[in-house]
Amino acid sequence: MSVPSSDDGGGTRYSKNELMIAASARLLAGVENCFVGVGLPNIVCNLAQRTVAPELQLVYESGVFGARPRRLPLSIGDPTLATGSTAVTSMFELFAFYLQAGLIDVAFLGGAQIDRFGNLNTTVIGDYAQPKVRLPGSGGACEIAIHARKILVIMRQAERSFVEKLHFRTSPGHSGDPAHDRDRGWSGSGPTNVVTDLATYAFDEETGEMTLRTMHPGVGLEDVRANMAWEPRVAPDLAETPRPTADELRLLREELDPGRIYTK
Amino acid sequence: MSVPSSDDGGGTRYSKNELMIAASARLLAGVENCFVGVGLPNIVCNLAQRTVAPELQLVYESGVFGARPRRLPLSIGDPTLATGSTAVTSMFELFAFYLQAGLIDVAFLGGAQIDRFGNLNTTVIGDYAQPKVRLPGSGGACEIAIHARKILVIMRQAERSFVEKLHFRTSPGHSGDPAHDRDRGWSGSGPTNVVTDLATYAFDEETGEMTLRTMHPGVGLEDVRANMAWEPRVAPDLAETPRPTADELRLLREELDPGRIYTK
Amino acid sequence: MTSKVAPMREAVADLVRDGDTVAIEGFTHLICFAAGHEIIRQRKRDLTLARMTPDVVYDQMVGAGVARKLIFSWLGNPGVGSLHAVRRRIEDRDPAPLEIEEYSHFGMVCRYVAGASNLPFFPIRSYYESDIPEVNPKIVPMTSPYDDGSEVYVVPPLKPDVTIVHAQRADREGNAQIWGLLGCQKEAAFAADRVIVVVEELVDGDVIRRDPNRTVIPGIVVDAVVEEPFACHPSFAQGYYDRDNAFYLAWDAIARDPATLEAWLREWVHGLDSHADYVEKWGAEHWASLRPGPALSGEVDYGSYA
Amino acid sequence: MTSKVAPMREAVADLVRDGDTVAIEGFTHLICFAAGHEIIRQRKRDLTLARMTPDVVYDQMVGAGVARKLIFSWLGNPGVGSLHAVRRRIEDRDPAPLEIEEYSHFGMVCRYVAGASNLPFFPIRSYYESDIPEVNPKIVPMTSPYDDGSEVYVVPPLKPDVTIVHAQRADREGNAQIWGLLGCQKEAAFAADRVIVVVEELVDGDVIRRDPNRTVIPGIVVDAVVEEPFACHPSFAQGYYDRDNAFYLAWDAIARDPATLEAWLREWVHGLDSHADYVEKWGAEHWASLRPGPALSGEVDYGSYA
Repeated sequence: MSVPSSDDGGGTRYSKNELMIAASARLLAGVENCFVGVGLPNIVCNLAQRTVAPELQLVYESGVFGARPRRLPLSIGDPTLATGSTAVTSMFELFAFYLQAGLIDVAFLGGAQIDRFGNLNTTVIGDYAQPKVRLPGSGGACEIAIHARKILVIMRQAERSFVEKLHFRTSPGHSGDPAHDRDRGWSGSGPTNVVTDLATYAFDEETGEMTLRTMHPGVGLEDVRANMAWEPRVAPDLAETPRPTADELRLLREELDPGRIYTK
Repeated sequence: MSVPSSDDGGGTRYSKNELMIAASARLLAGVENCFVGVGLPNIVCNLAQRTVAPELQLVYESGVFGARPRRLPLSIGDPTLATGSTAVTSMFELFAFYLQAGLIDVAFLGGAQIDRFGNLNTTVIGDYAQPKVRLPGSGGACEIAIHARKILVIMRQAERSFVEKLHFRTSPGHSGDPAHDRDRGWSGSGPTNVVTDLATYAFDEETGEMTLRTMHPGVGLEDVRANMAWEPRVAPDLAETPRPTADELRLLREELDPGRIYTK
Repeated sequence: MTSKVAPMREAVADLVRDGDTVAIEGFTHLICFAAGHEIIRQRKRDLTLARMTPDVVYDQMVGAGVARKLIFSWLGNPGVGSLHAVRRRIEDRDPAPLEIEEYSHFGMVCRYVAGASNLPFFPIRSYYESDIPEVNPKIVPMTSPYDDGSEVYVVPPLKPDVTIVHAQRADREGNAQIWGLLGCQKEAAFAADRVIVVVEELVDGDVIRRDPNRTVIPGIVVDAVVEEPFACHPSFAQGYYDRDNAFYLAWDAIARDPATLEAWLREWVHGLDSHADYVEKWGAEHWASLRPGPALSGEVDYGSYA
Repeated sequence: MTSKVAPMREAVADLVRDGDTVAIEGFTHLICFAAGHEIIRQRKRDLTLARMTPDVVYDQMVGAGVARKLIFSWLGNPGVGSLHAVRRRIEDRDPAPLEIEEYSHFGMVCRYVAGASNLPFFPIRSYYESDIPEVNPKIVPMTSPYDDGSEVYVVPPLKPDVTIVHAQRADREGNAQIWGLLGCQKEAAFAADRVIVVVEELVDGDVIRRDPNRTVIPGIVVDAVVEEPFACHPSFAQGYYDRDNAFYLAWDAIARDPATLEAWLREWVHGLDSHADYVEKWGAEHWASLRPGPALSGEVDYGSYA
């Protein structure tokens, strides 16, 4: 994700990615285990382990529990994830006994399209039978969305990705009918937060609708609105996204991503 | 099983157990793998490995494939079965991927009662709800009877165990309707042979009925009849059960069961 | 990560409750008799005991009066014969009836798999033309929705309130490693609400992390870790001690007579404070006689990717 | 037991047939590129390629024209982006349409489990309120017969004609051991009619028997064992070599243009006789750069019970 550097006005420069990572990591406060993806989610979890969630266990759908990667994994199946982990298991067991059984606290998802209820499309742009763009498909996302107790979404925000109607619903979010959602009997409670390059959102308890909670420093409501296809619900206590702290920035730059692969 | 010693008339003494073991082992000629039980079946398989089935792999429902026991296992979960085996797997995998998948060539079963079609009772004598004798139940027998390609039954023969009607059908045999049996679509073809302390039986292809094939030396048709509850079908080429050879006896006594636990 | 290490007394007192469904699993191998004894010692009541093979340990527990029901697939003293205390209660309702619910081995395993997987049912090709479904209405037929229209049976999930498993080793967080026969311990542990892992040896987390493929039960599902050497006796722990076949044979005679059984429980369970006392009472020579020779696995290289 | 050892050329010629459903499995880890290359080299046709994650290996095979259909759950170049040859065929039918049948990861895994277990269907709690079942009629809803009446979806068994898996080591009978990520190789192998196991090292049967719990695929289901070091490149073999990320990145550019892709296939597949030539062409320095440091597992003791 390539975003320009920003200035917090107080002299400490940070990139938008660093802000997104710090904002996401704080959402993991106290969490015990997390289904990690590659890229930003991986850095987010590593930062959270060193700050707000010291007991956080990293779980990978590739079958690794309690990973202690000695380098930044470049895929969810990186060999550094297996070496030194607590348990490596078959994917059947990982999906059946951990995920479907409801043992996973938090998972990260993203997608090419999201709607106001947090439903995600990672399958196609255009028509399924003759797509304009063929995307990767579900992978584990469909069942992750159903079973992980909380879903955090990290995505760049744009009108073509924050859409009124998905071209394909790969992974279910909220239905727009909270009574229905409660009766589904899923172990997951669906998406709880969305972090973009502009803002952070939560989901309204009454309606299941994405609700603007904080805007990043320098971002205005008009920027947010211009980059989504619907008129967003806004939290009454709309605030500014807290800047990354000096400690967070040090951890990111010196320990977690010295090559600045994800934080630049 | 305590049976008296016999004399083959030619000077070599052998026990009935030795005869049963030798007769059973010959039924394994060319077999590649076998689900082994404790006791006689274990010795039978070991003898077959050294005589008619050198490629025979021993499989145990406890999850062991390719066992090479260094002592006579006293249960199907003996630690000597795991050490030095080819594979040890969970019982789910053993039953699902090996047995249910149809990979098991031969299995041994026995029971408190058998009927003329090879159905077996290992559950109760008397009424299920208030049994006269509570037996162990199925264990793996019910699915073994369905999936192992061939079932060999080793039992002592008596009127109370070779019955007209089982008190409980734990494991299915033939139905008495070969067309029905062919249509069941099971990977197993049901019981193929029965070896008792008096005789050996096969099952008639036309009717699925147990058919007397050989009687042990010194046993007459009246002995066989007196020890079963129905009038047995008799093969036109009824013969005498071959005696154990000197080589078989040597293997049993010197290598396989020097303590004469099973062969006495 | 906070340590889950606890003494057996405390683990059983905290995690096993009257009326619970309890599974002490282990197929011949790694059957945690010490936990069964502690449950007897604490006079737990009205337990439903689940196990593929109610072994001598459940005969002891049933004989001691802790259970009102058995869920099982094979009821016997393996390689020896009957479980007499269990049989008395089933055949003669002596001293009280014992409810039973029975499956085949694969049915029991699949019940645990369904429980571990949060599945409402699990399909199995078994029970065809058997009387078992007639005496157990929880085993029901189902037709495949696909073209072949195959008939299967399904079994319901089994989710014990407590599963107790023994492992050769675990770290203080409960990450447990087992080698040799694996039985259905993993599935029974994942299926349970609470899990007690008893081990021959508590080890440093790094021992576990050196061979993560060997981990059978992860700490995430474990509530208490108890270090209790020889806790499986007369069952065995691969590489640590052999099965005590003489005891399995002796139990046959002990359990035949309620008075002898009662005396045995008084002497070997109620009369002792803990499994450590049991180990001491058998004596060092006994344990030495059960010790196997070495048979090392060899090492593999996971590679360091830094 | 007769040896099943064969050269790759012979194994592929004998066991992979035009029109087959072929699964080269391995989740990121142990993807047998060398087998894919040999299939390309032998110009197999009309294959249905099954894989959870059609990786660069399937992009190469699809680009080379061996496939008419993909069965999958995630279609991409992991950590990099798209599979361009696959996308051209799906989006532009260039040079021909490619049939697809898609699941989620868990759905694919359960299809293999059903295939391996001879089950007519496998239940899964997924696909709720997703459009996936709408575009894949093989994913069908089913209601639990028990009181809770839970709704699940079921998927049908997947039984490849041929499954090809890579393992760190196997003996000559095909008993294969894997450590590190296990993916769904075991299930895919048991589900298949024919199985090719490719290994870094052929070892004596005693090496396998020293640690039987490490055996993932037993020889009983294996038809051919091929010893082919570095056969997973650019994928990796835990403890033997690292993933060649540079190649995954490079593939993105290669596959974007059909002509470049064609030239790559000419140079690196058709232009070479075997994987040994491919290994030589990369050069010893390349392989040395991918070699990890050591991280040994430690040993466990199975005990000798004689």
